[in-house]
Amino acid sequence: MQAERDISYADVNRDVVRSLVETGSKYYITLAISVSVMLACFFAPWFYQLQYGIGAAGMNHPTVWGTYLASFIFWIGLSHSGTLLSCVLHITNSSWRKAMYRSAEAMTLFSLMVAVTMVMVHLGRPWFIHWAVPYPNQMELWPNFRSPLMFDVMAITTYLTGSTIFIYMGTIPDFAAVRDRTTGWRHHMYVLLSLGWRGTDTEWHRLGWAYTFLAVLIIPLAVSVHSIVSWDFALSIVPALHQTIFAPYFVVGAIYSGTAGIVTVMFVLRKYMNFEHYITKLHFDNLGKLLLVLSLIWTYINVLEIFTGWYSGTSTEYEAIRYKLFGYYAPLYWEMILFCAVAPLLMISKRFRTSFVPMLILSIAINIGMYTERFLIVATSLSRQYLPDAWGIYVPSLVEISIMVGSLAMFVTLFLIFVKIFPSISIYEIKETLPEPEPKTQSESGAPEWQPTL
Amino acid sequence: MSSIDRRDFLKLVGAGGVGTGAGFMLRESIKHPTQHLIPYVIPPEEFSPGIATWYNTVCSMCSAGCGISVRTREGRAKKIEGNPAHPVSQGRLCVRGQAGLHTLYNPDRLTGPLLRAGEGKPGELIPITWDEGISQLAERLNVLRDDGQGNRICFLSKGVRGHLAELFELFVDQLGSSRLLHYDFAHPQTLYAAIDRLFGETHLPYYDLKNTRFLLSFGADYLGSWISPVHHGLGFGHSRQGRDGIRGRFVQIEPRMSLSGAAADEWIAANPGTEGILALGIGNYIVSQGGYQGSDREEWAASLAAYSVESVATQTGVPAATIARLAETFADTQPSLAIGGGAAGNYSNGVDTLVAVNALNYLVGNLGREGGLVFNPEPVVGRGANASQATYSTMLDLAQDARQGEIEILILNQTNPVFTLPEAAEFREALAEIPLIVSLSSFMDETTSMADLILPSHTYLESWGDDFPEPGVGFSVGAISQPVVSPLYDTRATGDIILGLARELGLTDALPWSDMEEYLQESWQGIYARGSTEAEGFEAFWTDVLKAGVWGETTRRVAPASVNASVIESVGVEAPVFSGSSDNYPFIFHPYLSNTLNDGRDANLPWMQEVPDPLTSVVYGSWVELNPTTASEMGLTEGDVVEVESPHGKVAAPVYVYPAIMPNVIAMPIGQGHDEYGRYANGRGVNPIQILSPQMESETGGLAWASTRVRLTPTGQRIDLVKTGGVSRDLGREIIQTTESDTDGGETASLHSIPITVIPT
Amino acid sequence: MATNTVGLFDAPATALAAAGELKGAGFDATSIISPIPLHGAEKVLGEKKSAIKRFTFFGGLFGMLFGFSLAAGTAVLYLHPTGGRPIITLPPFLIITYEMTILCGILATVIGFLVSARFPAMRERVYVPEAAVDKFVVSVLCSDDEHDRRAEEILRSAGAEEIRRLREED
Amino acid sequence: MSFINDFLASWREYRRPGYYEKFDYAWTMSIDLDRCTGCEACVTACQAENNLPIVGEDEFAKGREMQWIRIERYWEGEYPNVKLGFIPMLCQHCDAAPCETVCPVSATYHNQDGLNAQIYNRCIGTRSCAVYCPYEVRYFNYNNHHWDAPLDEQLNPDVSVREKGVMEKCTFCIQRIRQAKDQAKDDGRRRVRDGEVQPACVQTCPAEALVFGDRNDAESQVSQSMNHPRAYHVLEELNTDPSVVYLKKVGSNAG
Repeated sequence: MQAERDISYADVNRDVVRSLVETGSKYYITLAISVSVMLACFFAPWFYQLQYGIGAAGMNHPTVWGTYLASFIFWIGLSHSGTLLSCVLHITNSSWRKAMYRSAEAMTLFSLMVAVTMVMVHLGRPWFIHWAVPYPNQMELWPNFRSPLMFDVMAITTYLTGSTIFIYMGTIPDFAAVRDRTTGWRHHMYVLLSLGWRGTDTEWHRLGWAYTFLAVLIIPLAVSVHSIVSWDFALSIVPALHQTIFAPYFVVGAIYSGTAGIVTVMFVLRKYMNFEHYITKLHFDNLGKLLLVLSLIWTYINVLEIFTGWYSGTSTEYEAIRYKLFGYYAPLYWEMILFCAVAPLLMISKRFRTSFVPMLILSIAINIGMYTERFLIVATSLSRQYLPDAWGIYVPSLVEISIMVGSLAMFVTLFLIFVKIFPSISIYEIKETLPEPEPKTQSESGAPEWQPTL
Repeated sequence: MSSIDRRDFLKLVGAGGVGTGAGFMLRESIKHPTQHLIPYVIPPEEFSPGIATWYNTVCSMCSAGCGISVRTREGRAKKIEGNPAHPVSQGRLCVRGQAGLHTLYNPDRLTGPLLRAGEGKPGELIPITWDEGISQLAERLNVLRDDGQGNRICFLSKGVRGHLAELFELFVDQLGSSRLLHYDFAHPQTLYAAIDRLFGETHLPYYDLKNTRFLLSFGADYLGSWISPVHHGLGFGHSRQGRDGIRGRFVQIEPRMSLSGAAADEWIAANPGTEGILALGIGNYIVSQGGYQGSDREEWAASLAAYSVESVATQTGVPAATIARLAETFADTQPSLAIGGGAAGNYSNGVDTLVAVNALNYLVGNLGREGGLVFNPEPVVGRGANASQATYSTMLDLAQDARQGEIEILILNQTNPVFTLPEAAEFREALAEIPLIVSLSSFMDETTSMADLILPSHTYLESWGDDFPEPGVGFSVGAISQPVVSPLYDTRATGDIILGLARELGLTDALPWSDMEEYLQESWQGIYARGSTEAEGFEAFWTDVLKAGVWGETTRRVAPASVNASVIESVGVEAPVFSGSSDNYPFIFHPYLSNTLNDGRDANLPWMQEVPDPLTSVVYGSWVELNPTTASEMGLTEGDVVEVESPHGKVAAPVYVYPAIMPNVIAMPIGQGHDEYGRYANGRGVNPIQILSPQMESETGGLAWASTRVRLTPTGQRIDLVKTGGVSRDLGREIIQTTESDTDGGETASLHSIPITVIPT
Repeated sequence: MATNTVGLFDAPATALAAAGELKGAGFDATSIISPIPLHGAEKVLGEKKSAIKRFTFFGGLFGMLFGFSLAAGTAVLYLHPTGGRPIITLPPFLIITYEMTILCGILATVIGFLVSARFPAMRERVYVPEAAVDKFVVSVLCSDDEHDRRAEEILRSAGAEEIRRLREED
Repeated sequence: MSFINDFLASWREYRRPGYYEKFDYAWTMSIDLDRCTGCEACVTACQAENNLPIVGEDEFAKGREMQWIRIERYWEGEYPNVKLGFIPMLCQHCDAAPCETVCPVSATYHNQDGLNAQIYNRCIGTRSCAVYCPYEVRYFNYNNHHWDAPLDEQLNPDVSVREKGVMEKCTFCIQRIRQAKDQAKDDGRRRVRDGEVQPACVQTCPAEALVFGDRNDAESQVSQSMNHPRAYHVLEELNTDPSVVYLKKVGSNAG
């Protein structure tokens, strides 16, 4: 459909396997850089922080949450369009999803993993994190299921499990396809991963059903996950956090930043994995439309937030909004508005939506804006609570900024490893979008150019 | 058995596959920090581990003389609380009293005698033994004493009372010296002088805040630093809300709102130095219109004629209507009370001011009655706290004598004049001329750092002593200070050092006691002999006093009811004289005693550094308080560093915009600015005493520390003040709610008070 | 000993046609191996019923009960009153219930998938690697050589470009 | 059907909001703002009693002071008609405490004394309780604290020293409450007498602005305070149902 006419089924297999097997020095250099950045900027400062205490970060008495939590929400948010979008598009049978959903789902997975790491970084005593897991023990420890943070634990566990299963299940036929074309350790790995997939009609039938059920289960799950993350804030009584709109606000924001994230990832895959034939202007156009709608909804909710703050007539809400708009962090707020509400309006133009580099820049800008949004939610609200005499200001420390950068490197590292293990675009679903092969005469059919290794 | 124990196992795990992160986590999750909580290997008999022992003793953190109970566990002092039986503190304690433990356990304490080695002053201090120290000093003292040059010895102590003061007097007398001086920056000598002039009393009266209904305070920060804050706090609380249907009202008159000003119902800013004039204006109103019926009405009318309400209003800047209202309330609300102190007593006209203030008590008949001014009985021991107190001029004389080589040995006891005297006194330079300076301080401080011989004293929690609070509580009170822990270091009680010297000098006839405890026991025989106890025999009495922590006689003195006609005639307050011209130095400088650091002596206590200033919430530093109008005129905001320059020096500190200070006054807290006072005090803030002009109070010769003029120069630098407070305005949130009346509880309904129904979950 | 006769086709249409013919000829154990799911397969090879939905449903149901008892039951066991809320606090516990429903639903779906599709395969089964690329393979289980021959015939006539005989492990 | 009856009975029991009626004590503090002088004695008393660390100037500047009770100050009006009000702010031991519900590991909960208890050992340092607390009276150990020897000799052996990563807050001096209850038991009494137990801040307050006691005892001083016409709760609109009751200042604060 969107692929060029001259792509054959075999081309798809070849291209995808090539993307897994053929690894250039550029890849290794990138991997080396991202691993070093991850070690130097994430793990080193984190170990320092474990030794010193959370004091290594810039948090203080009124603002006990900082960039770690903002990063956590950001990564959770980024995870929201992968699997969710994939599921929605699967159920609605949108075929343009097929070229991009695998990497989008991977994005979900890895951003969830990074988000979980951010929780570890955020905790005062991460070595006791298992206490938040309900397992029977002699210490009479039991988690508190009334806590929104426990909802988080449950929801994120479920989401991580669900997303992992979902991406894995959709990849089983592809593992099988790759299995046949690889040798050595890769082959053994794919033999295990493909579970012995053959592609019989029964297997396809079962896979189809299971996949659809999963999609149906994961959509409400994904919506609940970010709603629950928003309740970490909204269930508190902190002015400007205690708002009913927070759950939809977070969900929309999550999908928004996630979709922008997909645009970024698509660009990179297209450019550096040579998937130009599969990831096309159509994807950017469609994602652009989606982004535009999301940005409008997001802007609407932001305007509502200001309106309710002003209309509430209470000193606390009013002050919280005033501080956000004109206080210490105001430059960040207006940066966010510029990146997330104003700049996306460019996507009204189709020409803009179908140009790759501008879309890349915009998608990165949107995610910077969305990170800022999360930071502002934490910083402005916590530093301006009920008792003015306890107000304070929070400025992230070097450790925090470094860990923020390092978490990005961690995500990139995970993604780099992913593209060499997972077929980063779906082989069989791409094939589905291709025209069905016509029957040929027997004489034209040649011997396969490669030997099966089974 | 396997030779791998748990530790090895963990090492293996850590080193092995788990990796650094997990190994770290494991280490953190299993480690058990241990604290050495039980210092005794073999505990003394009276301790049972886990059971607290309480000792009653006396607080020495300021001169109020509160009784305290110290909780000890396993031989270590853990907590100080007020002694409920002691009439001064009645079980309560102030912020500084709580911090006494940090004096005891201060890491910067001197741990043993030190002698400056080598010739010349900047020699190194080397540890010596007590015997060496005592004998060397005794030798030097003996030479002068034998030569009849005893007067070349000066003994300079902080203000002490009770038998230790007696001991000092005996000792110095035996040395043949007349130079026994007590020096405290904040000693209220002008109040002593005023009370003396007005009532002929050499001791301070007791101001009965507890039962008063209307208090007019002229500059006395009675809740923060003035005389006996804990006792005043008790009185304040009781007067406000301790009686059915009666609520005391408090009015504070001062140029810069102090802690007491904030707690008061009304804060009135009168021009600095005109507090006494204002008092006389009120007096004038009472005499002329307030129905004063005393037999000496004519004399008073004559004396106060010059202080008509209108002219006073012009001079003080307080509206005439306010003066009239204050006068009427003061006269009509009985019992009422007028007190004066703080800056009001430390302008050039300090004594006159305080005479004027205290005269108000006479005019409305407050003398000698509940809720008024009660005269204290004669001190039980000695001549009272004011007897040996050095004024500023005395200290100047001492410095002069030192410069002329008339002082050969200076013995310092826990006082730090180098810090608490203005630079203009050039005291440091004078000290440099003294051949032998001996310090009995427990801590290194600016003055002790100049000493040649340091014989460190115990802190008050390790030594025997006694105290007779002055002013008392209207009757005689005394308490014995007993050691609550065994000494931490190789130090000795001040009294024991003196007795040791006396022994060494062969003065056993006059000072025959072997140690302070014995001396006290013998001295308290006299108190026992006063008969105000039911105890059978002295031993029982002694034990009782130690157990109760207090001894007292509840009989009150009958007060003199009249004021001499000549005194009435002398009542009058001159306009204050300020040092520096108002053109060059547009601001009046108002240093004030910090609630936490006192005159700077508590700056080495970490708790005191870290407890926020009550009014500004600033910690760990100095600041300059400016009126918001002044600040905005000068383009200054909080944190801008300004140079405060007087004719006698300058200091630089950040600005704090303070809403309750007169526009032409700038204020700075005293206490910071140490450079030789241990790790917690050194290098923090500045010492505003340094830049004070050597202006003296005209009658006593005390330092008129509130009469310096300064100018401000912005330096362009900025410092973020370290403080707890964010925005100290409640923005309509009704955090502190008020009610107009004590009884009806009615308040205006507000948005915030609308109850919200809780939805059951 | 049973063998499988497999025919490789270029196009799904011909493969489906071949399967249809085989089915018509009485070969019940016929299956199609294809690189993409073939939507016409069910029409040819008969409706398939899958137990997965039951797994999902009962998994979800179990998750719901488990989730609620996990939250509410343990709250009663560990009596920690917090925030003035009742010991059994419905709104938060329903969230836990919701999450557990989905989690168990997902896990049950996976189990259902593995069971019904007989994964992971523990022995070698009929497989044609080309089917993962672009070949559409019709496989038929033949009990003896006679059946083999007939199947081969049908496949060839339907246009199979290659015929293989494969043996499946028992 | 007794099984169903039992179930319903316990269901009703466990669905009852509050659940606190069965508790023996409901410790309460009343703070008379008309008496409070803002002298900060309570702050230091608390530090001495509860092993609160000295964080040092740098940490303090970062806003990491550890003071379980603090004095807040609110100015009203402008010079010369300016007034300053002090309000001691400490853990309000709310019956409907937002901090309690949010802790994922039950490190903070309502104990049998009606106190908002913090179990240090159990805390994993999510700091969410501090976010949820509208009074901002929860203090986090951003690092391990150090006492210069021999200042550590002062540490109260009845109170633990908290390590990094742990949230802490006012306990109403639970160690003293426990001791008083033990004493009452030893004396054969069922209940602690009013005034028998005083947290360090209450004990030291020179103006006697702070009063502590059991509001289940109708005769106690705090019960009287709670029924006083001047009684109010700070941030009452949040319905946190605090156990600290403030008595209004008398007279217009705007002077």
